Amino acid sequence: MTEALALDLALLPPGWPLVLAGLLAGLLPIPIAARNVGFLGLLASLWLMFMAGGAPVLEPLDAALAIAFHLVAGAGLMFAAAHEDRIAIAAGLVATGAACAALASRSLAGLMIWTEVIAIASALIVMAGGTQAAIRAGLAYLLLQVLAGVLLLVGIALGSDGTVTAGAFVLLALLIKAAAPPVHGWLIHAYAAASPTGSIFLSAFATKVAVIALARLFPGEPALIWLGLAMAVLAVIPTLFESDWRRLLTWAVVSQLGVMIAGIGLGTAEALDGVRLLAIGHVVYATLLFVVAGALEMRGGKAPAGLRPFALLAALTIGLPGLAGYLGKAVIGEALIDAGLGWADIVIVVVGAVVFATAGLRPLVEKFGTPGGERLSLREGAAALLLVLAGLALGSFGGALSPQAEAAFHATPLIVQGIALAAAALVMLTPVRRLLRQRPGALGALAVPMPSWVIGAVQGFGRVGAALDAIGGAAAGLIGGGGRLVGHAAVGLARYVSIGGVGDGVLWTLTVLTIVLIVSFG
Amino acid sequence: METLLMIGLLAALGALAVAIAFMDDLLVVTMLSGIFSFTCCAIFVLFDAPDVAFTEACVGAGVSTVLTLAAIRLTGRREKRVGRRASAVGLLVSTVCGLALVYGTLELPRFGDPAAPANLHVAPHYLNESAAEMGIPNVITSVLGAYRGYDTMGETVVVFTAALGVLLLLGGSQSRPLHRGDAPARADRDVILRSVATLFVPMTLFLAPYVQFHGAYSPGGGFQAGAILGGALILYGLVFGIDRLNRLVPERVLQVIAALGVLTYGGTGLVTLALGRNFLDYDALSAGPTGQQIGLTAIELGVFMTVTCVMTLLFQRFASRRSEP
Amino acid sequence: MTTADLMLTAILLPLAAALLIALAGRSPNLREAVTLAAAAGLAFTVWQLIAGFDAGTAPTIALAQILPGFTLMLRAEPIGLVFAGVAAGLWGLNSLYSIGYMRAEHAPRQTRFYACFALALSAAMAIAMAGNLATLFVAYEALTLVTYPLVVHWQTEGAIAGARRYLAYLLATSLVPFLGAILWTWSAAGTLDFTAGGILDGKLGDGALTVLLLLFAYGVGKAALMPLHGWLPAAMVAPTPVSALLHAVAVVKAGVFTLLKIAVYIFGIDVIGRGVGDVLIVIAAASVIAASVIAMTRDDLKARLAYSTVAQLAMVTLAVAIGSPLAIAAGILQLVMHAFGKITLFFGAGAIQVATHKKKLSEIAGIGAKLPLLMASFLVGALSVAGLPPLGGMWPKFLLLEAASARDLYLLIGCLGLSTLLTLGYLAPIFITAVFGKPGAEDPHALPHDDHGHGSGHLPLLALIPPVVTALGCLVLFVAAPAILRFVAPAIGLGVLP
Amino acid sequence: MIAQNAAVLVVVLPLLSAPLVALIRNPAIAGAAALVIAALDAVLATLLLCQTLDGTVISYHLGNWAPPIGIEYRIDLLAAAMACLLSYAATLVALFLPVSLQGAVSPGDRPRLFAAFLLCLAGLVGIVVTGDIFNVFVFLEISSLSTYVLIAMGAGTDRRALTAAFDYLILGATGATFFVIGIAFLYVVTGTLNMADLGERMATAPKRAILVGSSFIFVGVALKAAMLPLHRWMPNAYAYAPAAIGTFLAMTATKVAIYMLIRMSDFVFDTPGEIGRVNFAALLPPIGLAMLLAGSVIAVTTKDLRRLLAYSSIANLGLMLVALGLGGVAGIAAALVNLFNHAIIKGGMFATTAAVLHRRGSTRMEALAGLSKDMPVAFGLLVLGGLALIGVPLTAGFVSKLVVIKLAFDQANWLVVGGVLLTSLITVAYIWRIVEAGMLAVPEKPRPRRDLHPAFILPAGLLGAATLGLGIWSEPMLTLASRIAAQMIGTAP
Amino acid sequence: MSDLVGLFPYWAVIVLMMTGLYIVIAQGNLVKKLIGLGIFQVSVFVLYIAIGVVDGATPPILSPGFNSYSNPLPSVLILTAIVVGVATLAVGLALAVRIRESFGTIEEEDLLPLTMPELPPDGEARS
Repeated sequence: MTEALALDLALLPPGWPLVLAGLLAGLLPIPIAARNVGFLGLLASLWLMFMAGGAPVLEPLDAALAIAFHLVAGAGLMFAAAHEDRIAIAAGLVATGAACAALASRSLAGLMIWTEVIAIASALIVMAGGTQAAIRAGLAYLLLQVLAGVLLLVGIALGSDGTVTAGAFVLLALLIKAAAPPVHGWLIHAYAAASPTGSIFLSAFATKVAVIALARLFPGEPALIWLGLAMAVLAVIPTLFESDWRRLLTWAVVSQLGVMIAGIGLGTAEALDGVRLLAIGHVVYATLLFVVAGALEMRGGKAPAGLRPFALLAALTIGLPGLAGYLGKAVIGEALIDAGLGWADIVIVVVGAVVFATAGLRPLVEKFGTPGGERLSLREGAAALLLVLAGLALGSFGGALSPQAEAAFHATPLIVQGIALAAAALVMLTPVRRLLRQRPGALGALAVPMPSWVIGAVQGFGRVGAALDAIGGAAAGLIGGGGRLVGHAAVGLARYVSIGGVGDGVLWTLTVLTIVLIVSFG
Repeated sequence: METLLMIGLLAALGALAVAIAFMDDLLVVTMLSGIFSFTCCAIFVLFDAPDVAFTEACVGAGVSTVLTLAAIRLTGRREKRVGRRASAVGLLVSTVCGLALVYGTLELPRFGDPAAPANLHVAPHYLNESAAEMGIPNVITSVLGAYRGYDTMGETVVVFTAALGVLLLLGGSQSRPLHRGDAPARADRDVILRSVATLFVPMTLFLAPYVQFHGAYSPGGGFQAGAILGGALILYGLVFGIDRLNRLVPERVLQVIAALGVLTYGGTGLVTLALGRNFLDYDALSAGPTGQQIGLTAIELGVFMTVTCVMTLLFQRFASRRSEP
Repeated sequence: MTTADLMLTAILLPLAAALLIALAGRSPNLREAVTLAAAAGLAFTVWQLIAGFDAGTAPTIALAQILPGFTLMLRAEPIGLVFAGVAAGLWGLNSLYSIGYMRAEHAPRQTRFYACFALALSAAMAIAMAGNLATLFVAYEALTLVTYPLVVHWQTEGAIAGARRYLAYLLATSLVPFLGAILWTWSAAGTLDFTAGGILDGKLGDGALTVLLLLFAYGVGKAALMPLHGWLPAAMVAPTPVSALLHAVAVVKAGVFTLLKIAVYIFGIDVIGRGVGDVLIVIAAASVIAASVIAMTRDDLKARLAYSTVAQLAMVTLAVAIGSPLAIAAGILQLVMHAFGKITLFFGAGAIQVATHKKKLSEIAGIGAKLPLLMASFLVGALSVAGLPPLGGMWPKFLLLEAASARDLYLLIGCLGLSTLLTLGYLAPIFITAVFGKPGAEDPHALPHDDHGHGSGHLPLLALIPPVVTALGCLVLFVAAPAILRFVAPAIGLGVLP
Repeated sequence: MIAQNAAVLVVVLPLLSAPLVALIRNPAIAGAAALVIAALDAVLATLLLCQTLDGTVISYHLGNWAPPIGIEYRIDLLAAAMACLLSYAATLVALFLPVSLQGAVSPGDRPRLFAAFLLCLAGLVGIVVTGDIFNVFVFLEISSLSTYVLIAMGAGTDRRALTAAFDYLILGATGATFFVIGIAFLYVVTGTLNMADLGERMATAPKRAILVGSSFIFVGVALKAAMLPLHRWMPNAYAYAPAAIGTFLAMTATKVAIYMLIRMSDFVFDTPGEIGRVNFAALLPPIGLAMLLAGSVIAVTTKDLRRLLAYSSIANLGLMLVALGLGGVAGIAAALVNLFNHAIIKGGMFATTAAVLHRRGSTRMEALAGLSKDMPVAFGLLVLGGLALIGVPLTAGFVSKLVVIKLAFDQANWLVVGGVLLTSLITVAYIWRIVEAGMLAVPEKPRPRRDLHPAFILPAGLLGAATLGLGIWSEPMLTLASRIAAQMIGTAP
Repeated sequence: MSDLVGLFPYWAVIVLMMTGLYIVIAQGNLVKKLIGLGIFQVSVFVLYIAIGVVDGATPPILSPGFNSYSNPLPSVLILTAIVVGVATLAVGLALAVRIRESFGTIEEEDLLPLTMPELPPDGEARS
């Protein structure tokens, strides 16, 4: 493994211009320069990856994902630049680059390295939210991701003697990173706590890389089907009741990740390609949704002119056939049917429809009621447009990426999807939706309070430390006190023998003589 | 008879020592210690050591006592008696130690045993050969001046060192000359004393050279003669006043002569060295016993000079010191 | 120059520099120029040594014989050269930083400061190139003594007490257990020379060897193995460049380096690996965790970093105790990586102090905005220390995990994992508070910045460049680690690397 | 001629010059004379060392009377080396003796003081070179008497010098008398005073008398060697004597007593390391360890630098005794290495202290404040000596400790190993009081930079250099010591 | 009985020694101590001379008609020792005088508190 890693390191990973650009952007004191550096980095990265002979490194689907990452980054950059969010820009660029590198990495070690970088960058993005909650969530995010990284590292280390445990460690690590329950809480809290800009970047990279890694390492792991489905269902329920759009979106993200994991669990070639396609699509539409939601949030909930069309497009991108979100889900569904798990197909379709309804349609209906927000800036518009176009492109040409994609354009999935979407629209566009009463932080209990736990753990260790310290202090005091006591006694004794009148000196002399005499006689 | 005398004298010594221990008047103590010394002299005579008895009489009983008295004048006569914690322990330890030593003596050769190793190994050489080698009858003088002449030189230096020390401590910048009139009670007003002293001092002046030069034949020698002459000068000082003694033999003169005494002794050695022989090898001076006798005479002279002057000097330093702080 | 000449140069150059510095005391510029020149010269010399190193022809230089069998001699070998390289390389940076720091703080007694610094480097070089335990001991003691004036630099009451503690711990451990262990070794093996494969195998029973190893582990007080770590936090009374020196360049590093040398060349890696080091494994692992959790309780930045050092360097001890080539390799890398990481952190803490006059975690909320580059460096350093990729710090952690798994020490694996998290647990808050914290939010008593006068926010360039460079170093080392491994592999019997 | 008679001249030269020096009125001339004489004596001693280096034992018959009839000077390598130590110490001290007396002793008294100094030297050398046990006593008295007086001369700066001298006088006289009593007991059963002869004849002598005699001698010498608990005279003597005299005593007085111990155990009696038929050697390590501890512990609490150094000397004497007690060639060699090295180290420190006293008028700890600023050289020398006392490598002190510990290790004497190692720590504590007092304490008022008076530079510097030099290049000292030890064991009956 | 007589001088000497030392130990007055020391030393003289005695012999002054002499060597040694004793006494007394002048007392009890090592230096030169 050391050897493989060494080899990995010998080549510059794809995406390095982005990492560099990110670092520069973070440190350059001028905001404009930071942004432009970011764009330059994006272009350079793309050029290096696809036009300078770097392409063969990536399979088509991975390449598409990489491009999607770049697009997301570009969109995020535009959006972020509009809001002068430098740390988010820098960290986002780094994360993008790392995500590309992770995709290109052929070794577990390489994967581990780049996921760590993504994790660190993402944690920074979360914390850049600036609120107390963001910082706590960010710290929890960091520690959990690092925990996952450590598990991965342990897995790799154990892997050197080829035991089964090694695999378990790696799987566990990747599941944490993919926000599988019961450790999905970090994602909910982190994304929600991040700034709007931050959440744009966050939604794209970390989990997708984990999913891709799972797809590569654990295809056909049956347990994952169940896990994935449970995740999808469990996470979609809160979307029905959550009123905070971005928080709602985070639940939707988890839900969609569940779908992907289920696909990985199935493990057929069709399913895996579906997972990849869904990942690509999800990157696009989730980001788009976050852009829209972010833009709205930035204006305090007052809708600016020109945002509503984007919201509509975003909603459609989630599931409308021909747009980004549909393709992957459909292919996975077909694969499920092929594997005789038709009921599971129903589940994912329903979940998808619910997401479409709750994340896309309902906000469209309800959130744009208060106009008067500041006009949508050119950059925000450009960001959204870029993503919309990306979704369109993927939906249109996505089929070319994989031979399995054709399955999505069979009648069955189209019909099923159509019915589902229609039903969703029906519910959401009519007052029926009012039956689902919404409030912020609804069903929060489902979003396991991870940050509190993590912070609690940290504080707990701190308390242990304080206790240890106290014990050490007490021990040192005791030893010191004892030492002083012995010292004083020794000094006293020595002084008694050493200091005094000459008469005593002679007495000592005589005593010594007596002792010596008696000893020598004896 | 001798045995009984010995036992009696030794017992007297013990009694005196105990008495000294329990007296708190230092003047009395000093006098007792003088008596103690004299008793010792008697024992030494009894033990066939007239030379030692002679010296002890001059030095131990005489000079020491006078010096102590002179010192007591300066330090106070009464001892402050305080119950000392150490005394009980001291008594205990002394007793135990004494008993241990008594045990240790049990295997010693008996007193007066002619077959004791000490009497068989080196001493016979002195007794048997010194007549031929030295040509003088007093073996003690032979041993002192020739066989162990180097020890004696060391001894002379010790005496000189004492003088040097007392000069450093009480002389030079540390001297506290007597004010006019506060000299110690002058005894020269006492007619009897003065008369006796007038008689004694010249007599001792004659006695000293006799002891000096007759040392080869009878008990005596440089030490004794020096002590006698020194004692005479001290007596002179005691009776006629320290000022007159100081004028008679100024400190500087005494110091020079004392130094010269040491140098005479050492010089003899150096001369023998220069003559190509070992240090203090009197054979270098002349062949046979003559050389030895020349050497002995020279070194005895040196001893005499040093001892006389040092004894006087010591007394001078104590006696001519102002007592009040 | 021959290798022998180079070795002597490496030791004598800083020594001569110390002399010149003392002579140039009147002119600060000249004095500091001498320091920098010497640092450059030393770095070049050590680089020459490393580049030209050839195990086959490495000479032995006998210097003096203190007792028959207790000789002073030098011999270059890979582990020592790595240590020398780190120390020599970081000296220059530390000097640059010192200039920035000390001038900004208007510190007194700077001549003594620079001279002692040079002396410390000379001692460190001698430690690195020691050819036997005797030489190593001598240089080790010298290092303790010449760093004392550095620690006590401010000469305040606190500084005196701290320095006293520093000295007491280091001298006490070195004069009793360390010297005792050396003599025991000498008595048992009849030699003190560093020999490949060790000199003790078969000379003492495993029980005795275990005791001896513990004597060494605690005797080398500089390694700060708990519970004899107290000197390290106490020594934080020193000026920050000195703390950086203590932790990163010379003192603690010298300690763990000594342990490495003893493990490799006195005990023999295999000997330790067969069970002799097991007790030490437990102690070292406990030390790692305990020091980490205590670090979390420290508000003073430097104290926090000090406990961090205790924890991180216990890992080297741990590596020694595991006793396999892989573990030793991990130890060596940890020595290098921690050097760069921790010096970055200390530079950071010192720079914060220079710029804002703040020393405590509870005071630094929000200062990061003014010092982006510094905080970025700090972050990199922290992550490297924690062992996250793609920073050098990952390598030793990883190799340790591998070594532990090879010996089926699962509990240890858990400890190591936990330690990474704990490391972040105590280091991340510094960065987070500084960058994301709201001034005054956490400490209601914090004063507005302007009250702190001239220092606020201004950071001399000389205090900024070094941390940036070392942070980059952490990155570079991630890539360069295999090269280091290849360099030391023959010495420790590590399998072939590409 | 001088070469043949060097054996006796080395004693006689200072002995006979002393009266002359005492007569000189001009203190400057007297001081110079004392220096010249000490230096000449050093030349003579060196001559002796050269003559004995090949293993020759010089037997010089005083008065040309063959032993045991007459007194013999018997100079083996040990005696010659000791004579060198003594005379070189005297020379170095004589260099700054006049300067250090400024303000303490009035000029008029100084010539006599120089004379006493020479007598002290002569007495000590006399003890060392003689082969006759009673002659030892005579010269012991010469040196002791002059020492009492020299110590009392410190009264100019501290009146406690007087009581210190008096205490030493009582104890010293008691010890010397013990020695004479011991001689009596030995003489009564052997009939001889020549040490070599005595050794031979003791084999057939009654045992109990030998026991009593050797016990007395042992205790008498132990008193002079400041062996615990008979050390009470020593700190006061060193601390209150004029600084230069303290230096000389620290370098020589107790060393000579240790020499006597070695000599008695070798020359007179059966086995090296044993005195009489009793294995006193067994007593030495515990006594030595107790001294190490007690000396160091008190040194930590003292408030005066010279007193501190004196207590430290007790600790170091303890180390020598420990080494001696370990026995054998190696033990004696180790003791000798310690003896010489300690003389050098402590001499350097005392000389530097004298220089400090000369400038500051006090050696109390608080008087040292600011020393590193205004007397950097002196401070450096003090620290160097201190490090040597601790046993820091590259100093002579390290070699000293190392030989002892190594020996104890080889003999698996863990008590000694532990004790010696542990006391190093206490040493650190008291040495660091000096460092902190000199470097860190803030003086009440800044002083101008005035370093050592030139007179001190050579002696303090030389001793400092030797401290370092013998720490790095210890071979000559080790060779010398082991040669001496081998010779002693070889000549033992 | 002969043993008793034959050893009696030694025992007497021992008693003297111990008495002398006891005075030094137990008596606080410095002059008294010196006197005690003197007794101690004199006891040694007696010891030596007793060693040299030979039954029925005469003092070692050679003269015709006698052929048994006592041992001369102890006498010689003691001559030396006596001188040493007086020298020591003289220096001791001089010291006692100076102590009395400096401290105002020569009693050990009174001197101890005045000579504690902790006290600051009190030089005569300055006072």
